Amino acid sequence: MNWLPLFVVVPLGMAFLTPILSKWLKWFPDAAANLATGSAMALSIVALPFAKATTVYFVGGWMPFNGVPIGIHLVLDGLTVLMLLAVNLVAFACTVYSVSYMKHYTDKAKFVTLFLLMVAGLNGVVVSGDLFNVFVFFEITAIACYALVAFGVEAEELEASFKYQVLGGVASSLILLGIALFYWLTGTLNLADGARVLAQKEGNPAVFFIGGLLFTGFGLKGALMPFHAWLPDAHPSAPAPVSAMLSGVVIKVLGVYAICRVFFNVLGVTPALLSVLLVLGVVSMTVGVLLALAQWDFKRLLAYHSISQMGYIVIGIGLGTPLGILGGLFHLVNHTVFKSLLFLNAGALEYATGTRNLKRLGGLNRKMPVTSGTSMIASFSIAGLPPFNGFWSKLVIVLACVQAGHPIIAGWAVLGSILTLASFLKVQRYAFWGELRETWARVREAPAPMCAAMIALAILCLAMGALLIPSVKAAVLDPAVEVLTGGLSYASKALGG
Amino acid sequence: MILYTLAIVLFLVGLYGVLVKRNIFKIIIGLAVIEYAVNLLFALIGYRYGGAAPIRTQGMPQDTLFVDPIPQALVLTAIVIGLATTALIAAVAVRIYEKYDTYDVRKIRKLRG
Amino acid sequence: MRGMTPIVQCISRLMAPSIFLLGVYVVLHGHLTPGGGFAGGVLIAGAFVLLVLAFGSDEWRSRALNWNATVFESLGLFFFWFLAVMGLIEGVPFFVNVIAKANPGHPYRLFSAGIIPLCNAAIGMEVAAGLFFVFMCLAILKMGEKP
Amino acid sequence: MLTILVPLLVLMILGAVIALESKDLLSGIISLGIIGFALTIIFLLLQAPDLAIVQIIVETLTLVILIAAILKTTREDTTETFGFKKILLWGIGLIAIAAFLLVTVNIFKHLPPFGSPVLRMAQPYIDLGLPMTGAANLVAAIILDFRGYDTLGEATVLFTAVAGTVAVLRSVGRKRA
Repeated sequence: MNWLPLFVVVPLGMAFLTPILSKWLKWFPDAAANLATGSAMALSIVALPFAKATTVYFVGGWMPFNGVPIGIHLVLDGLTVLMLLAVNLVAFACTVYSVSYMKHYTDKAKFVTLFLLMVAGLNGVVVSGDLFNVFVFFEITAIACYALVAFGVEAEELEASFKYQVLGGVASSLILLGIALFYWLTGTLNLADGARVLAQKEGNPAVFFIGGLLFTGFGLKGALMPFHAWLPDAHPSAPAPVSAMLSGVVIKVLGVYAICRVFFNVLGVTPALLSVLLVLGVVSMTVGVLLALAQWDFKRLLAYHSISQMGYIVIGIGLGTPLGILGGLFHLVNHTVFKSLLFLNAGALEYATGTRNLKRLGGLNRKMPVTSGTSMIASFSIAGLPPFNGFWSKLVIVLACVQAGHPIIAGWAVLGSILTLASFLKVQRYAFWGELRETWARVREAPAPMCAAMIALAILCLAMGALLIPSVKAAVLDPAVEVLTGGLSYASKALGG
Repeated sequence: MILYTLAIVLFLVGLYGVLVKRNIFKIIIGLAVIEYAVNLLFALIGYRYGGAAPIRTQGMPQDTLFVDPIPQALVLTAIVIGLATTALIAAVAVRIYEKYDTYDVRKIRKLRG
Repeated sequence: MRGMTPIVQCISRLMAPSIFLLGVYVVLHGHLTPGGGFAGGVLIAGAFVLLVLAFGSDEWRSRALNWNATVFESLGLFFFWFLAVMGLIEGVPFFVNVIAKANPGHPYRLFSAGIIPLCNAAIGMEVAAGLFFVFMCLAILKMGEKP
Repeated sequence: MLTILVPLLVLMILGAVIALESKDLLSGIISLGIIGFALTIIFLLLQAPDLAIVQIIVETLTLVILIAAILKTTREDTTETFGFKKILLWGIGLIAIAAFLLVTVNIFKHLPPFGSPVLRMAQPYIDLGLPMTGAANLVAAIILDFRGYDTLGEATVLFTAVAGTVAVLRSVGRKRA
């Protein structure tokens, strides 16, 4: 298990070298980016067999002293492995894609540096078992995102970045305040040890207060419905690979994953929390899709759909039943893949035509067959048509809703899915079908690296329904579900091992 | 108790600034105030009556009473993170001013929806 | 960027080296006295900022300074990263203080505590160069054409 | 202890209010300096010399950066107006602050009192910090040895912010096709 820190260390090292070496070696930024994310992806596949047990890595070799952890622990369990897979898969696709795509921007070396720092931050958040360490890596991710959103330095992008920074800054402060109170109450920062201490302090109102602060902070970072104001501006403004990371991964790691880890495994789940999650999920799902219907900017439309799909994930997790959590996590991974793919499609359209206004596009399926075909697959996935992956996860969520005694929510989720389909039929109709306009007569298909990234993700969209095959499910999804349903037993697992 | 309360008041004043002010630089000042307040609260948590600063010097008895060093280490990190975020947001604010010629967020509204 | 009056320049010429030295002292004694890489690094950056404010800097020189700052920043952080990874290369966990384990040194002396002073030095370099870089970028920024 | 800390905290709150309400952005930033330097003194009183050193230096540099930004742009705040709306906002703000305080004060009763922290994780550091790491400064021992990974992250945050600032300050972002 000596390789667990490599998830963070490899991207960081490459990021530190890029600013210097890129001065002489023009190929270095691309090579560094692909090498770092590629090896991180390989490592996360290597980590798959470790999903069933909880492995703890003691940074600095500081073993617990009299049973109290004194160093920082890295923890690898089912949920971690699932998130690592999702993060590094999309990150690798995005770096391959950005080899060509970022030629439209200046100063690729800085882009690569920031992108790798973002990936390192995400991996750091996922593998960490220490609350303050999580906060530090949150900040790395967030600051890299702020800068990447404004990477094009146009007026709109700067404005979106500013909005994002203000809300993100408030969120960070709330989280830090929560951590301060957590330390104040428990005297420890280790998540597992904290859970053990908190178990003796049941009913202390301070725990609810800490929970409220952390929930608000994570919710702001993850753009759950009442806190979503920054997302529809920030996600479309970034360069396409960054939008794909932001919508596909960042909001899930900083929002859903953090909430799951802290509430399910440390602070303890209460029925009140679950019903809050359910309500937020339903509201996000409905409002997101309704707002998306009215959009004509392709990436902005996708950003609203991110809010809506986050609603599905939160509904699944908020049900609290094993089936619901399974659906939520499955949909999380699926959404990571198809939403990233859609953003990459939007980027390819923008790369080829220079616009992402759907009204100005049209008939591009003959000119850009790869982009058109992959975006069709992704659209059907997000709308939940069989046999694509989105169908299976939505099916599980709907079944879980019925099973848990919420048939109205189940019906509502199906309705939301139909509206999503309508919205994406609009995209297909205006962007790819219909008459080819005179303006686009000389448009060409996107370069090979971009096509390769899109095709790989599209194949995943088709193949990921296979995650429900019992033997595959037992290896990948079930360990992650067990981490959440196991609740506070996380403490004994992460300290006993 | 009163110290913690005052630190929270400082936090809320900063939050008020972020939520209510319409000038970009005032919002940045509000964020800075929030950071100060959280750092202050964190440092207050680590204080111990009669404790010495957590630095050993030669000849100090082993059982000297020290204040809690962990919050200090964490606040140190938080201060540097605060500096980093402030520098980045100030740079973005300057660029926004360059593009729009104003700090008034009501006039900076290209993005709607 | 223009410089300031000769009085300011004269004082800064006297002050900057002492601030720089104080910064180096704070960095190197971080494991014994209050301070450390961050505080000392910001002090060193302050010394350079003072010089630039007093004497000004033309565009050509600013560009050279910025390149140097990038190199120092990245190298400093890379060195810190290397100190952290050194444990992995030796087969012990990440971030183990390998030097202190092999050769503990005498407490309260400058050469003690293994990698801690080295980490402080690396951080000091990174922080000094990075913050100076940020300042320079803000200072030499030319406000462009307004819409 | 309390007799010094409470006036300093009140001074900080006043400084914050002035910084947020002044019509001149430069004086707003200088009032922000009041808070930062008062915080330095508080850190010293709380037996945290490390924090005091970092805070005073970081504060100075923050002010330099913010003032450089202000001098590049404008120091006038055109959004400040005085009138009924302002009084209304202040009223709502004060009520919200009072309500939130009522909650937090109740919460604080359930947390350890001032001056006696829970030394669960910290006691081993205090007892064994010097023999285990060799650093006499326990804070240095924590940030660079026990929790060195955090500090790597922290240095990376600074690196990220510098890279981001430089990226944002580029004059041209997109290549014109």
